[in-house]
Amino acid sequence: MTDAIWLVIALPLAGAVFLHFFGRRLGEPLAGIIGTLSVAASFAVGFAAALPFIVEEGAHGETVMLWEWMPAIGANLEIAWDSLAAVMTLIITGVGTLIHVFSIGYMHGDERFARFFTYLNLFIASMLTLVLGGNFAMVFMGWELVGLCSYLLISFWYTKPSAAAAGKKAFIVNRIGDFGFMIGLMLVFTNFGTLAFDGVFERVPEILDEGTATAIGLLFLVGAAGKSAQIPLYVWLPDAMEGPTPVSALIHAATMVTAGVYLVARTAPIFEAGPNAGLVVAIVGALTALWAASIAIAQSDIKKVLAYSTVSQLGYMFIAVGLGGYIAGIFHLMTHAFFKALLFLGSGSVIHGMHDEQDMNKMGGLLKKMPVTGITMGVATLAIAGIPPLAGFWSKDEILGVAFEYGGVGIVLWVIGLVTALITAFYMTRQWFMVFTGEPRWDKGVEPHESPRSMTVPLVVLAVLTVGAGFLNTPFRLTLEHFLEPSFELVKVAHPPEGWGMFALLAAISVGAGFAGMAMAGFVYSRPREIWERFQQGFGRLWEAWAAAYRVDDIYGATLVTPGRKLSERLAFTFDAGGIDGLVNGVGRAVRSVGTRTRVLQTGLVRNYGVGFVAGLLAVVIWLVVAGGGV
Amino acid sequence: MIEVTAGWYLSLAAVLFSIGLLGILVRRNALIMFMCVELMLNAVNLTFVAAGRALGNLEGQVAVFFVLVVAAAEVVVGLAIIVAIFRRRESASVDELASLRG
Amino acid sequence: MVELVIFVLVGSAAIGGALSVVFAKNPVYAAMGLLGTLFSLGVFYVVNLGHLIAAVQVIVYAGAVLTLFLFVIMMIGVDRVEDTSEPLRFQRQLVIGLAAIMVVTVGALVFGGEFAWVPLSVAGPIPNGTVENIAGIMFTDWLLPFEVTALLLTIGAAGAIALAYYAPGAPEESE
Amino acid sequence: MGDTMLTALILVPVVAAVIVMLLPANRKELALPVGFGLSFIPLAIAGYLFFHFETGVAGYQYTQKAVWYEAWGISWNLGVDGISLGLVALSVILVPIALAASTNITDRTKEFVVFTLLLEAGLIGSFLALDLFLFFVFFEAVLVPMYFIIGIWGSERRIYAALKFFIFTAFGSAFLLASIVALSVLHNQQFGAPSFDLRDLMSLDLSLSQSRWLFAGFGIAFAIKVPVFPLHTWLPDAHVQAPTAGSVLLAGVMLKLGTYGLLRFNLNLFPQAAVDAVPIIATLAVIGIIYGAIVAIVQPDLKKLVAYSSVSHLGFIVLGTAALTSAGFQGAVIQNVNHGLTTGALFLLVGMIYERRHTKQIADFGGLAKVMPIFAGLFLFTAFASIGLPGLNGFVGEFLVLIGSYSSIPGFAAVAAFGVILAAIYLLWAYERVFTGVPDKPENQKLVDLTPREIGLMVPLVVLMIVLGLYPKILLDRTAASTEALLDRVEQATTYEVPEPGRLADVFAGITEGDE
Repeated sequence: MTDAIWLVIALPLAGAVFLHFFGRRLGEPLAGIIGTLSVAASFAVGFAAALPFIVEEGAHGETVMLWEWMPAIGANLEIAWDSLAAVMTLIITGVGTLIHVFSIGYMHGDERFARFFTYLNLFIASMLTLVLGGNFAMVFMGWELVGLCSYLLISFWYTKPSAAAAGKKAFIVNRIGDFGFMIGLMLVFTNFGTLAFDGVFERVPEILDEGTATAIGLLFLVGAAGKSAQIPLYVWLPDAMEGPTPVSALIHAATMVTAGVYLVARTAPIFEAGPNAGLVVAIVGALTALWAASIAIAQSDIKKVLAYSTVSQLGYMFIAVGLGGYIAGIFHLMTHAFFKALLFLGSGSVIHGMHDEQDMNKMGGLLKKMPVTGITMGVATLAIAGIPPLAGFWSKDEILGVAFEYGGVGIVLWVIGLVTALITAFYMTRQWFMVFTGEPRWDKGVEPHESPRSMTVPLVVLAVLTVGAGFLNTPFRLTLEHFLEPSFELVKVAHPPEGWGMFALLAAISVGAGFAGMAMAGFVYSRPREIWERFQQGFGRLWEAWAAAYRVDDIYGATLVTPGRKLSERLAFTFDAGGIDGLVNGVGRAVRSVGTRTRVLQTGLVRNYGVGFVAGLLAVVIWLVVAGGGV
Repeated sequence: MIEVTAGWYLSLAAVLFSIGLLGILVRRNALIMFMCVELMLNAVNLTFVAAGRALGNLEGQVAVFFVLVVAAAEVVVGLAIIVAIFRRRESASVDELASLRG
Repeated sequence: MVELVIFVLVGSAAIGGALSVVFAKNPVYAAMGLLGTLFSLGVFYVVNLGHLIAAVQVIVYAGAVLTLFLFVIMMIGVDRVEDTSEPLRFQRQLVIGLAAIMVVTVGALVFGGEFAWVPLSVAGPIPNGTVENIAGIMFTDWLLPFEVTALLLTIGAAGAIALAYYAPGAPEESE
Repeated sequence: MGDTMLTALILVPVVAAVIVMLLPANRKELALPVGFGLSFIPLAIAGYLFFHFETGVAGYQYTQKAVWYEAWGISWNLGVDGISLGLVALSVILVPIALAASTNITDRTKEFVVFTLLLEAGLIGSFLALDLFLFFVFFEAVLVPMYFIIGIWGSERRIYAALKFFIFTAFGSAFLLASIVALSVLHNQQFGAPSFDLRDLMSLDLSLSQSRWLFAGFGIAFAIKVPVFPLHTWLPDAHVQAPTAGSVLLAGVMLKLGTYGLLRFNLNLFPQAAVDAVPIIATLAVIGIIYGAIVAIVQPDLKKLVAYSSVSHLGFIVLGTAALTSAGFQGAVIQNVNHGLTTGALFLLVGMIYERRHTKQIADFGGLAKVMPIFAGLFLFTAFASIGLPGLNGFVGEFLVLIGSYSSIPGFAAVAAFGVILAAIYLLWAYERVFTGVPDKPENQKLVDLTPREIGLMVPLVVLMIVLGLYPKILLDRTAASTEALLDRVEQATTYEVPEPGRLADVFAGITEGDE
């Protein structure tokens, strides 16, 4: 099955190409069904190809070469199929299939229905290119292509200026990260002479000194921070919520944004050689987790809450992979994919049912109207809050355990993680209560209704996964760990502290934090609106700062965008047009003015010229006679 | 006994040439200027013949032959131009032909 | 001795003719002066054994070229006596200055003995420019230039016709 | 057959031009179709050449040499290798497209077609000439048709633009000619006979100062053509004023004369001077990359924006040339072709919208994606190819250049990589302003989408962008041997050593060989 692994990418790509040319003719819902089937088929192929890793513990991956691309730098189109790639593939295609199904219902009636599935399929193909690439160039290709799809999908409703601007912002901010990634790649090539994974990772210890490895790691971090929305490049993700909600679920929660985590895990040997880079990754992750969580507290847009929550959860994963807990990071990546996709799809269902209303202040009491959505979202809220035995508990706990075990700075990170867990539990519970309980605060004419079957079924499936996925990797049975181990045999993977006692203690603390957050939110937001509004006002300016996301966008605008544009204008209109071109035209003018002065000599009269001619002639003759020593 | 050397002929040619040259500068009539040019050409021919004799070969005379032919061609075209200009300007004065004034 | 006499007499005639070309008010006189000079040179050619070119000089210049000149003079009008005033500023002064320098220069060359280095007939027998001798060289070593001058003459004739052909209604200027 | 192929490739467009010229004057509507049809003959010849080109061979192929003027050692000396092959292919592909894009030219159509075909002959000749004198003749011959194409069929300020273009280039040519003649004279001194043959001149023994001065002479001419900052100001003017076909050929092929000349002549003839000049060239290239991109951001005119983006993109090619590494050279060569395709396509697209709206000002548009979805899609596709999206052609060249130059000139490469961000900014911002939002201007609401002809123009370019993006092997296989040979030449003639992998370039880490 490994030989046919290219099908995993080819199927969704073929779906995209097919839908691009024939989608409009197929119409609704056939285009959506074809798009879904191509991803589902890709999932099936991926699953079949992953079987060897499941059956035979410790099975090694292999690299399948497709064709030469840029042989001069060791970059060919090749697929590295190992257990890490398999996990990612299954997450992407699995969650992708569910979201495709959901989209058939959600995008119902959109005039560009087929185009939406074209882009979604293209995205799946790109994301798979990213995780399956057998060399850095191919990963970079996937990296950029998912950026493109993200751009296309965020600005899918391009007639809305804010959507178009958000798409552009996402792409450009990502590009800033890519700049770092690219320089990292240059360093890799300069040191190894190739970009192929095969030629790099095994030779890391013999070739890289610690300084270079740290440099490469930090540059990769820049790239990862762009793609995974970490400080300081996270600003694009909240804006990306302008896209249709399934896009937010698929790209901006479950898959694309985790590419940074995947990158760090994939390049683990380099981070191992430069551990300080890893530590920086973890610190960035922790700061982002706390920072974004605090912003999420005060958001009133249902999707913005989830967006900042995603940023925060990605920070968690960064903590894990930064400290060497690659498997913990990937584990959280997986569980997060399930429950965050569920949350986004649930919010999509709410928005759909509320006629495109996104303001939570105008919701309330929806549980009765939308029971499936409400219950499944409730499950996801519990999961993200880290309540056992749901998936979020196991993965989050493992990350906190890794941080605790690291010691030193790790303890600080662990505390930050705990605080974040508490805040997360708070704002997620707040969201659930604001949306689903209390008095209805709907606008006039809005009649909430439960979404169609095509939307609720994926919710239920995801809810089941949210409940069950955690058991893939519990301290009792480390299935995922053993599955992934062959992919990380070059490095030493960090683990939570050994022993049941420590496990129980740490789990108790984190669960306590989760419960505390939920209790606080539940206490406030289960009561009438006036009470929680007074509660919010109690925070004063702090709440305003959170609600305004610390005005980071304005700060970037004032310090980077506006001066940048000024510089550009200065260069274009003053320096280039006036300076350089002015210099050129100045030379032209100088020549012309010399000409104007000397033109009086040109009388146009033959005899005047003749005088000059004869004078010259005589001068030559005299010179010949005098200096030439005779004729 | 004064012998006539090639230098004599060359001197004569120089004088004729100079006269032609000055004529071009002082006369305004295109026809006369043309005649002055012919004068200069002939002065040169004389030097060819004299030099050819002094050097003892015929090439000088052959050169004269070619100069004659070219001069003839030049006169033909030049006179045609003068006639054409005269038709348009009713004058043969070169001073009126100043279109090239800068 | 004979040559000296011829040189003085004919040379004076040549210079006189040349001066009359420059100073004659009537173009016809100028043409006549030119004719005198041309004939004088023809004599010098004979003295220097250029028989063929002497003949050609008389036939082509006196016969063809001067006739053409006279023809054009007649066409333009003999009666137009040229205005001898000089309209160009400084022109006459400049020319006089140049003429003075020229006189000095030529004088220095002539009387300074600069031309004396070339004695006549030192290089053996004086080449005899008979038709036979000239043709011998002309149609062997100089064949290509000869043919090219033929082409030049043809082009010149065609050009003259093109220039002189004047169609009254034709557009005078085109792009 | 083999050895006259290249001559045929040059002469066929000339003959085609004569045929078009001889068409009856009252049937001027025939000129464009006939010229278009005839321009397929060079395409076919070049196609045969391309696919029968022997890969893995470094030397010139299909060579032909006939004495032209023996006393001066000038000959009709043609040959093609991996460096020129792609450019020849690019020329023959873009000319039919440029002609087919010119249906809006109704005034003096015949002359336009004739000039375009002559331009093609000149361009191909420049790329094929192995005799420096012959190269110069073609290099100059190209100016004339382009001068007229801009000057006659351009927009309002066409005369200014054409003159500026001409004077700039002619200024550089003066240095080029002087240097070429100097080389020939030196050859005469050293070998007793003048020669203009590139391969003869490569064996000259030049003193350092000689080679530096001559390098500068060649360099100025090519730098103006590229154009390298700060000699670039003719380019935006020329592009903005030129008709679509002119812009396509100017940006697509003509600018490549500069980058091609640097690779072919400056490196081969003056390796030591080239190695010494790397910091200067790389600095100018990087300034060009960043500066061109920054200036492009705020351009109000779509065509000017694309023109400045050319300044930026060509900076990458120059940087790859200055890198003096295998990947850098390959990147430069392939980027030559890529830039021709993408920028050519962008100019075509701008031309299409200009035909409809008679304006190129970005502010006059808005929301076009709604009324012209196909156009918007093609524009976005091309923009992403130009931005350097992996999977499309622009990436391959840019990436090879950046990766390749980092090992020898890391600082420059790192700064140049910043240009990649700027490219996204200026193109996507322009796209946002032109295409997204609601079409609120009444003139824009009535626009019609692309016609089948216009789509047909874009199809070959789009296909090539994808093919070269995913399967650049088709080109890289053919260039690899030639670029390796060029690198060997530089290495053997100088003290320069291509940096080995694993040993960082000296500038960056200060690691010397002794440490290993």
